[in-house]
Amino acid sequence: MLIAGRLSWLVVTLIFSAIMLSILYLSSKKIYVPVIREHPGIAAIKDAIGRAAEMGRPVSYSPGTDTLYSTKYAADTAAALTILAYVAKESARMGSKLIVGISQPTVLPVAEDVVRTAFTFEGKPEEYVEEETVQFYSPDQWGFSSSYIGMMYREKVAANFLFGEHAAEAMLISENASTIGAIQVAGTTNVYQLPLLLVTCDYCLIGEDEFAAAAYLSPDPVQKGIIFGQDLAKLICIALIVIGSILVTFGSNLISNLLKM
Amino acid sequence: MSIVFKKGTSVVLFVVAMIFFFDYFWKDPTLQGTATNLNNWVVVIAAFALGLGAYSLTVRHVQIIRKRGMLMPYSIALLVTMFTFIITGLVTHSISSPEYSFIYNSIIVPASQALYGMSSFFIASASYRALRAKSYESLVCLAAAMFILFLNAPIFGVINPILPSLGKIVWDTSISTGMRAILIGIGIGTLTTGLRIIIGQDKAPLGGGD
Amino acid sequence: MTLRESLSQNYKPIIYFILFVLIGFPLLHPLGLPLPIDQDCRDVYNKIESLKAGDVAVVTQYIGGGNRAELYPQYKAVLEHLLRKDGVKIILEEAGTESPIFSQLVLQELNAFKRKTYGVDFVDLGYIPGDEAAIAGLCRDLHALVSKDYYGTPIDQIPMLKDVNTAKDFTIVVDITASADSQFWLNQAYAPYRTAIALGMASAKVPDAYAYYKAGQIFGILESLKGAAQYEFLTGSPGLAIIGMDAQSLAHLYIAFLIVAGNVAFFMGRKKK
Amino acid sequence: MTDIFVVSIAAILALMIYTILYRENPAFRLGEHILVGATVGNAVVQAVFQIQNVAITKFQKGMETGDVTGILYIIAIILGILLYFQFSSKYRYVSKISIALMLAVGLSLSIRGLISVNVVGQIIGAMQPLNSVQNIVYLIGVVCVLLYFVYEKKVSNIIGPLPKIGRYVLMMTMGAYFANVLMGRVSLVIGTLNDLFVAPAYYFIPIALLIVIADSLSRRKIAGKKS
Repeated sequence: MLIAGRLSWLVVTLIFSAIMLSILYLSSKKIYVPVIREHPGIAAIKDAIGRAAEMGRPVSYSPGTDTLYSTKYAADTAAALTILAYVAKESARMGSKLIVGISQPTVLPVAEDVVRTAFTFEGKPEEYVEEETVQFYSPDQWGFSSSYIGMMYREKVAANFLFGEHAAEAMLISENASTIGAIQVAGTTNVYQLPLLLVTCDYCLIGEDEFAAAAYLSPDPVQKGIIFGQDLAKLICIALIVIGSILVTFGSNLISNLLKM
Repeated sequence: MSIVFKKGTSVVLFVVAMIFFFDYFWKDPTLQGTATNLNNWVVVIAAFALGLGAYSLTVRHVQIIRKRGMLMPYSIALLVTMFTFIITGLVTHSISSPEYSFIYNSIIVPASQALYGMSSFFIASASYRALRAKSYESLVCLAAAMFILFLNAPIFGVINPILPSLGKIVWDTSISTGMRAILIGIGIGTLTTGLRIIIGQDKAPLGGGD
Repeated sequence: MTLRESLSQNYKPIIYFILFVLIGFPLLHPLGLPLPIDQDCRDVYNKIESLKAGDVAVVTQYIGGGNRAELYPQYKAVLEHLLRKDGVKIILEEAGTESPIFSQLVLQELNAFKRKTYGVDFVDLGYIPGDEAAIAGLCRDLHALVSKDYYGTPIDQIPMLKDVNTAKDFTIVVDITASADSQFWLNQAYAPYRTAIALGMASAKVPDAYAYYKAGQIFGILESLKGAAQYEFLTGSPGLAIIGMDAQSLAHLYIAFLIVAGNVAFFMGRKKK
Repeated sequence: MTDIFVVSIAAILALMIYTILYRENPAFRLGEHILVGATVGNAVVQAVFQIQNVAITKFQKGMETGDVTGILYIIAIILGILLYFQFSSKYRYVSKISIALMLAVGLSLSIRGLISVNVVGQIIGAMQPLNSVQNIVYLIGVVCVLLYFVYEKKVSNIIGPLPKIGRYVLMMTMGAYFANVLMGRVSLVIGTLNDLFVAPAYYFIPIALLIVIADSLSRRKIAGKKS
C-alpha cells in the first residue's frame, strides 16, 4: 500500500533519476555529450597543491566528521572521498607530502584504500606510510579538531582541504590554518557552516558545488554528463516554483497540493 | 573467490538501496522489518569499526614513543587517558557510574566547551582579516554581516533605533532566499552522487580501484 | 624586529585578548546596558501570562553540553514564569539523553518542589527516546506512550495527568532546542491538533523558527541568549542571561569595529602600494 | 573536596586549550592529546557496550526464544568482524561488503530525507503569492541563486547574467548568517568564563596570562637578537 504523502517523493525521485541516468546513457553512447564548465574549485585545489610542492611543505585533507552511514551527510562524505582520490593523485604527482586526518572510524579503511590506490596509480606506492599518511584522530568533533589543528601547526602545512560534513569545528580548523599561512579550499553541504567557511577559506565550494566537483573528477570524461542531469533537475524545480507562485497569486494551490500528495 | 566478493559489493549496494527506497513509500511489514534490521546492523558494524580506529591511533603513538620523538610525553599522556577511560568504563560497566561521570565531566566536558566557545574568537579575527571589500561581492557580504550585528546586539538599538530595523530588513530578505536555493541544490546533488555510487560509476567511496 | 612589524605579523592574539576582556569584564561588573524587547519574545510572554488555572503547559527541551549556555537560561526563565502562574499544570519532557540533568538542575535552582506540589502542579516525564516517533506518540496518546515519570512513579498515579491525554489537551507547548525536533512538534502537534507552540532556539536555528513564526505556525520565539535576557527582563527576575547580554553587546560592537578597522587597513595598504 | 578537584582540573584543561589562541605550545599539545585520548576511550567504551548490550544480548535472546530479528544480529557481528580484513592486503576486498552496506544505508536514507525535505519541502515553501514587492524580489532571488549552480555551458549561455545576480544574493545570505552565528558562540564563551570565575578556578587565569606574557617577551628578545 502506498504511504500517504510519499507519492510526490516517489515521482520527483523517479523523474530526476530518469533524467540523470538517460543523460548519462546518451553521453556514454556519444549521442549527446554535454559540455560542462570546469569548476573553479578544482583549479583552486590544483594550485594549492602546486604551491605546497614548491614550498616543500605538506598538504592536509579532512573528509569530514560524519560517517558513511549518516542519514543526512552520507553523500557529502562520499563526495569528499572522491575528491580525496584526486588530491592524493595530484599530490603524489607533484611530490608534496599528504596527511589525511580522519574522524570517523568507518571512513578510515576507505580513506586508507583511496590514498593507497592513488599513490600506486601514480607509481609511488612507497610514499604511503601506514598510520602516518592517513591518521585517525577521534570520532568526537572536538577531539578531532584539536588534533587536526595540532597536526597543522607541527607539520606547517601549506595547503589545507576541508571537504565533507564539518560541524562547528570547521571554523576552528580554517582560522588556525590561515594563521599558519595555508591556502585553503573547503566544501560542505552543512548550510550552517558554509558562511563561516566561505569567509575564512580562500576558495569555498558551496553546497552542491561539492557534488558537481566530485562528478567532474570522474576519470571517464563522458560520465561528467550526469552533471547536466543535475542542471535539468534544477531547471524543473525553478519551473515548479515560478508556476506555483503565479498560481498561488491567483488563488490556486494546485502545485503545492500536488507536492503534498 | 575475490570476484564473488567484488560482484557481491555492487549487489549489496544496489539491493540495500532499493529496499530502503521501496520502504519509504510502500507500506509492507516485511520490507519495514528488513529496513529496520539493516539500519540496526549498520550501527553495530560501525561499533566494530572503532576497533580499526583505536588500533591505528595506538600504533601511531606507540611508534612515536618508541622513536623517543619530540611528541613522546604527549603520546604517553594520550595513551594513559585513553586506557583510563576504557578501563573505568569496562570495570564499572556503565557510562553513568559516578567514577565514569567524574572523569567525563572533568576532562571531556570543559575541553569541548572551551574549543566550541573558541570559535567566537576566530569569528573576531576572521572579521578583521577576511571581511574586506575586495570586490563588490565581498562588499555585499560584509554589509549584510554589519546589518545583522546591528540587529542582534541591543546596544545598536540604543545608539540609533534605525540600525536594528535596517538589520531586520536584510534579515527578512536574505535569510531564506539564498539558503532555500542552496538546500534545493543540495537535495538534487545528493541524488546525483547517490545514483553514481549505487549504479557503480564512482568507486572511490568504497575504497577506489581494484 | 620593531614592535610595529611584529604586530602586523602577529595581530591575532591581541584581537583575541581584547575580546576576552570585553566578554569577561561585564560578567564580573554588570554594566546594565539597555535592552529593547523583540515582538516574538513579547508574544511568548503574553501568551504565558494569559494562561488560566487548569491550562496545561508542556515544556520540552533538548539541552546538551554544547548548547547549554544559550538554551538553559531560556528554560529557566520560562519555567520561572510558569511556576508563578497559579493552577497552571506544567509537564516537562526531555528529548536528549543528557537533557534530564538540566531539568533536575532547573527545578532545584527555582526551588520548584517547595513552591508547588509535584504531581499536582508539575511533572517531569523524563527522557523519551525515539525522536519524531516519540513526539507523535506523546501527542496521540500520552498514557499509552509513557508508563512512568522521571522518578519512576506510574503515570496513572499522577493526579494532574488524569485529564491530559492527547495534544488537544495541551494549551501550549514550549520547545527549547537546537536541533530538528522543533519541526517534529510542528508536524505532530500543530498540524493535526493546532496546539499553540513557541520555540526557544539556539541562534544558528533561529532563521528556521522565524519562517514558522511569520507563517503563523508558532506564536513566539526566544532567540538564543538575547531571547532569554528579554524574557528575564519581562518577568522581572534578572539572571545570567541579562548579565550575558552586556558581554554580547560589547562583543558585537567590537566585531563591528574590527570589520571597519580591517577595511581601513586594507585600503590604506592598497594606497601605499 | 572532589568538587574543588573537578573545578580545578576543568579550569586548567580549558585554559590549556585556550592557549592555542596565543600560539601552538606544550600546554595546548598536552590538552589536545588528553582530549583525544579521552574521547577515543569514551567512544571505545560506548562501542563495546553497543556490541555487548545490543548485538550479543539480542542474539542470545533470539537463540533462546527463536526470535528471528535477534538471531539475525549474528550477520551484523560477522560483517563487523569482516572489517578487520582491512589489515590483509590480499583479502582486503572482503571488508568492502560491510562498507558497501553502510554506504548503501547512508546514501538511500539521505536521498529519502533530502529529496522530501530539501527539494519538495523547500519548493512548497518558496511558493508565495506575488502580491508584494518583497515576495517578487524573493522569487527572483531564489531563482537566480538556483541558476548560479548551473554547470552546462549551453544553458549558462542562455541564462546570461542571472547567475551573477544569484551570486550577490548568495553573498548577502552568507554575510548575514556569518554575523548571526556570533551571538551563539559568544554565549559559549560566557558559559566557559562562568565556570572559570568560580573559586579556585580563577586563580589559574592570572597564572596563565603571566606565562603567556613572559613567553611572548622572551620570544621577542630571541627574535631581536637573531635580527
